[in-house]
Amino acid sequence: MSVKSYRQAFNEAIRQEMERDERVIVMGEDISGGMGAPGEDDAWGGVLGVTKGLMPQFGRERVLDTPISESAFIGCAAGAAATGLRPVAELMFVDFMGVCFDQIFNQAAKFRYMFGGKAVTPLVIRTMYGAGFRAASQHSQCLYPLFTHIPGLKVALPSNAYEAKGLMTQAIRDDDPVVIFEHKAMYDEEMEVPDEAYGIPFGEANVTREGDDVTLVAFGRMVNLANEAADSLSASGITCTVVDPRTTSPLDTETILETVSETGRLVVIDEAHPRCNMATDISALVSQEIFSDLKAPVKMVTSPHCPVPFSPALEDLYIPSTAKIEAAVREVLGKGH
Amino acid sequence: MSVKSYRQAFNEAIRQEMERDERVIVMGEDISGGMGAPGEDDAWGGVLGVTKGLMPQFGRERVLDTPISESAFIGCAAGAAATGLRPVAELMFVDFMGVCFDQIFNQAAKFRYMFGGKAVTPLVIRTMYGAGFRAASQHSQCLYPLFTHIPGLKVALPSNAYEAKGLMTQAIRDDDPVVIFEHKAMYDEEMEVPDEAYGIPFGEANVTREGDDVTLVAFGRMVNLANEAADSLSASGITCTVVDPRTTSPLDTETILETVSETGRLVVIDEAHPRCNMATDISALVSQEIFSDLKAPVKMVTSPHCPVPFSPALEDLYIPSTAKIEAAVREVLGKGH
Amino acid sequence: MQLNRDDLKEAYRRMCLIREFEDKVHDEFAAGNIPGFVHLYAGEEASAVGVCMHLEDRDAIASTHRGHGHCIAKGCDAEGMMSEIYGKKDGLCGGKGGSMHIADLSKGMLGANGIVGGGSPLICGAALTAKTLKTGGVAIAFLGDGASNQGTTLESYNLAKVWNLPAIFVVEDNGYAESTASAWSVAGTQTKRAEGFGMPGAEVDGHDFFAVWEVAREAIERARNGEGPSLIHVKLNRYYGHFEGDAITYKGEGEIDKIKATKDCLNLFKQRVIETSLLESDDLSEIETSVKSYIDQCAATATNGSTPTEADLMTDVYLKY
Amino acid sequence: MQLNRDDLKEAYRRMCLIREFEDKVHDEFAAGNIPGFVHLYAGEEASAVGVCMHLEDRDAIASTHRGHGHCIAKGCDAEGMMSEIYGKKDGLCGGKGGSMHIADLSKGMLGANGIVGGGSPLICGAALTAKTLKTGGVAIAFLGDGASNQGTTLESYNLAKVWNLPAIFVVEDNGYAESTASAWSVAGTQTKRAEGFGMPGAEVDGHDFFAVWEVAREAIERARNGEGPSLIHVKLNRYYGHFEGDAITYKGEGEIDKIKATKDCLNLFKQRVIETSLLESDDLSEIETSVKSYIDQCAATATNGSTPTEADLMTDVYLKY
Ligand SMILES: Cc1ncc(C[n+]2csc(CCOP(=O)(O)OP(=O)(O)O)c2C)c(N)n1
Ligand SMILES: Cc1ncc(C[n+]2csc(CCOP(=O)(O)OP(=O)(O)O)c2C)c(N)n1
Ligand SMILES: [Mg+2]
Ligand SMILES: [Mg+2]
Repeated sequence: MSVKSYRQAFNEAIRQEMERDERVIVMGEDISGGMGAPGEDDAWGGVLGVTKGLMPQFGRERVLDTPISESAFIGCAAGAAATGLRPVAELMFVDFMGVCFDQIFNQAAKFRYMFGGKAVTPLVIRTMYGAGFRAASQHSQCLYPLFTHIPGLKVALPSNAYEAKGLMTQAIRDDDPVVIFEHKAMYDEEMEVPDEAYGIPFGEANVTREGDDVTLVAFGRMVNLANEAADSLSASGITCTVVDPRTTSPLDTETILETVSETGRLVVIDEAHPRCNMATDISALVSQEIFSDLKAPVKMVTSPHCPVPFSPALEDLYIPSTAKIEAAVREVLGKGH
Repeated sequence: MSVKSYRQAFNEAIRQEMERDERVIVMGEDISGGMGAPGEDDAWGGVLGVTKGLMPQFGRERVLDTPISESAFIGCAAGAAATGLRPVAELMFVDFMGVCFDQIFNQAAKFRYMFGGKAVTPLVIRTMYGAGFRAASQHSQCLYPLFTHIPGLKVALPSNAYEAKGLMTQAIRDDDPVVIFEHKAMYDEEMEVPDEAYGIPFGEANVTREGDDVTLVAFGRMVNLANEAADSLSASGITCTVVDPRTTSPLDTETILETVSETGRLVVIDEAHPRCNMATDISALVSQEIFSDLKAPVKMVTSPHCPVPFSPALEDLYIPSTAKIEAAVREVLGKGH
Repeated sequence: MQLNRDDLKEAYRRMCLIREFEDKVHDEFAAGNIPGFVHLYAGEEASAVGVCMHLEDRDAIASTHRGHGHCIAKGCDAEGMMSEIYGKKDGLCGGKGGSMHIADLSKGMLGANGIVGGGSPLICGAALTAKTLKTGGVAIAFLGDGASNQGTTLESYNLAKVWNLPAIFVVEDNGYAESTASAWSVAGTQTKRAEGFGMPGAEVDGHDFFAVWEVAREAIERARNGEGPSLIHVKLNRYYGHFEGDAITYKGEGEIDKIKATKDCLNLFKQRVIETSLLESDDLSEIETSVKSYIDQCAATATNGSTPTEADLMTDVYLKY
Repeated sequence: MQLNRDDLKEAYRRMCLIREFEDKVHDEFAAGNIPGFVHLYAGEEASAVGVCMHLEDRDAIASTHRGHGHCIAKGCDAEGMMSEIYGKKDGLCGGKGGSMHIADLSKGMLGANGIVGGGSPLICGAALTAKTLKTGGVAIAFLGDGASNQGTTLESYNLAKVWNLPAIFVVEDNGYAESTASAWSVAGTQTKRAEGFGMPGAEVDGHDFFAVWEVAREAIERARNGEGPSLIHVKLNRYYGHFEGDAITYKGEGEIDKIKATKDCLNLFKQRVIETSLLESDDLSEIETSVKSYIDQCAATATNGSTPTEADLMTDVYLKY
């Protein structure tokens, strides 16, 4: 056990899996950095330093910088996965999915089904998502609902450093294609994380708080905000169950339904755009499956239906906040709260 | 008024708008066909013949065949739209979005917001979607939930020939980027359609049946199945309101909420994959906004969470059917139905 | 490296098998026995076989929407393929893939592909596996003239060269992408594009099995020796339309008949091996007869095969979910 | 066509404006006054200005994540740009776009672009508009060496040539894409790639305003005359890192200083016009002084500008919804 940042947790998970299994390779733009340049080797370790140190340890044969051509190298990773390697490819920002989505959703995700169960594609795609970085419309999106929509993909959203290490390890060990979303605003957040390798099973939610009044289901960085909101509400005597599903696909519907049945109230917090997102997905699940257990309407806290604005003043209004979560909780609890 | 197929309705809408406005141009792969070839001109008129006859009438300057390079030509259409033309570009099958989505969702959709309201991008993207053609996993998807998720895009799903002409006309006249989804299994379906040009406003749902017991909200080709199910249920004395939202973005939430409030019951029918789709979107909307008016759980009828299978035996099981819709209606009505 | 008698018989057998397979599928589609989008390869046999004769199971290929020929050339089971095209449970992909998605990874056949340009990135991956695991294998993307304009293809050229992968891009240029002539849609030339990315590029007559075989030999040798990727521009023709049902009005009058009469790759092969006494006429007719009856058997098996059922719908989405 | 005194002064003014603008943004970013990802153009001025001196408002350009220089060269308002970079309501994009998305369509500036390779398809569109509406305009995509490997770029070369569009692709090759050397990442050469797509391609020293200006003149003339697209490979260097905050450890020791000392494009311009008596030293220092004080004013305006408010969050998503 030692204090590690979210960044270090990812790094350590990849490093340990690379040590364990020679077939694990890593690739991406500037994933090591300084390729062909006269200066320092491993100059970047990824644009925000997540993969720093892997190239010096494992060499250029297993840590591959790429030209800027996401279709070619993400597709390459898919092809390599289908033929015996276990690639961990970085799509630097998930916003760049638009130039390479085909290789993810029509190729890697569908191999197994299209080929009648004969393909095994242990591909991991690491990608950064989320707002708060003043990075504007094309570098701040969430987009995990688009990946969750696609059968054949698994989607993980680690909400802190412990989750980061466990879910990354699991992703690399998993034999299906996994897309793992790293929130760019969390890389420096630290906590105690085990030093030894461990996987966190997919499809098993983490209940971070237990309470009586309302269930909060939140994703990725929003889990932290939900926890904060829950802590703050407890001062007013309102207790919340907070559920971090960890993976949106597979989804631990059981835990969600169970906890919502207990509290009878649900607030879903999703940083993604509001239409066809995880908030609607969870709301729909609950209102179809345990309608009669609900004591109040489901409430969704999401970003609004607009691109992510650049101006800090606007971006702060854009992102769901603990204040908005608290207000939503009070609303589902009805008058008097 | 004359009998027109769904195919002809699209063709006529484009033709009439091209006659009305010189800035309207059309582009896509084999959209006219026979480019550079020794045989017949206008050999195809699009892979399923929707744009046949436009090139002979308007010439090669306004009806442009393209190389197979969706990023280049869809992006080109976006750039042309932002600089004064009104392009109608064909993304042959929506399944191909993965090679060009960036130009749609990061470029065209975001110009206006990113540029502070100074861009006008009257782009129309026509695309084919849907199962039933035995075209397998990469030529049968729906994927409109992915487009609906994106702020800045409008999304239309015409459910018959009348809707096809009106929504296509509207799409071409609209000043925002519109993606219009044509169901490939409906091109030969015919009905009476006005000969003169008309637009159907976006965001105004069409209520195709009115009933007392349950509201069916359905999209695209599923509207037909919902209507059939409603007709068949009426024999058992069950009457349904059927709502065709016509556009998923903007969405006529008012009509949906009103009709569901009246019947107190909702079945949503969506051909898309089940996660983060329009069925979850509508379910969530209703359970958040008019929870107390609901007399029963919302029920979603969708495709299952798997790629579209090739085998006709499996594909028929895959697509939502009237039988499944009827079963869902009986379920939300509870015992005795 | 030389082709011995057995090799030549095997090459002819594979080419005949493709031709008969495609003719059969054409007839069966016309008779309404086969559903979906079906793209046939007849006429192009010398390309797939000329290349794949050099390959072993450790070598990989990726194909296109027009995959039957590549599958057969790479050793996929034709009976399983036919059943697949019929949508049957015994199909190579359990009926889930169909004509556009036939694959057999155990044979190094990474799949037909419904996405034009989809295969080249995957082939970079197979080449990377070969390089990383030092299998000595090579990986080959077949792609059409139309696909040569797709960004995924062009990016792959660069990646393959930058990483010095044992990858080969075989551009099968039949002159058309759907109804669009490659003379119009392809700016520049395929070989100059290869040069643009620092790769050797060669143009070859795809009707001539021996020419294809020789050019492929060089490229594959280069790749196996760690000398990186190459491009081969194969010029050829095809007998059926873009897909089954295509009226082919965009082609010139008599275009197909003329090719059939003068440049049919099976006939050219036959003439060559008989003229040079490499094989006898009897060898060839024996192959033709056995292939014909085998294909009849494939169609019978496919016709009589059982269809998948509801229990099959949701399997094979994930290994574990 | 020749550059007269006024043209030369205007060119120098624009180059100085870019340099001062970037230096100011660099300082302000370091001081913590500017948020986000900021990519500076200082050192590359001769490229943007050498090309854009030929352009009018009817002509369009598309830029990259590194857009300030192109914006200024194309005539965007520097004060509005600075306010935009500060996220202010008076910014050119109301504070919604920021550094990576500055645009002014009224000036034919189609936007900086956060997506590498995003601009080239758009430029095909602007060129198509010019061609269709017969405006006589041309459209120019600026792109980096890194972007030259992106499929969107390569597809655009082909589309522009096949449609014979008045489009020009200016590859600004500073030797690096982020930390990755173009000598490694770009297989082949830029000009051979142009040839591969049947386009004229020219290489030019991007430190030399006059060389860029001349090569651009030819390409633009060709495009205006309906003779189709071209590619220009501009070799140049840059003074700041990939983005602000980059420690630039991947560059060689003294690499930047050496360029600054020997090949700075402003110095080279100055030397040339003074040596050849095209302008006097006073003309130049007058420009320098006025630009400096103007940029100070831009920063002051930006600093004091008002921030957008909640009322602005949901506007400009659609014209009508
Ligand atoms: C990305 C993508 N765009 C378009 C299509 C539709 N399509 C299927 S085959 C084809 C033509 C391909 O031409 P070519 O590559 O020359 O192969 P050929 O059919 O001639 O063998 C097209 C446009 C597709 N399947 N995928
Ligand atoms: C599609 C996409 N991939 C990756 C990135 C991340 N990225 C931003 S700038 C850059 C390097 C671009 O290099 P180059 O084109 O040479 O331009 P330069 O920065 O040198 O001006 C990268 C990889 C991006 N923004 N978009
Ligand atoms: Mg072809
Ligand atoms: Mg660069």
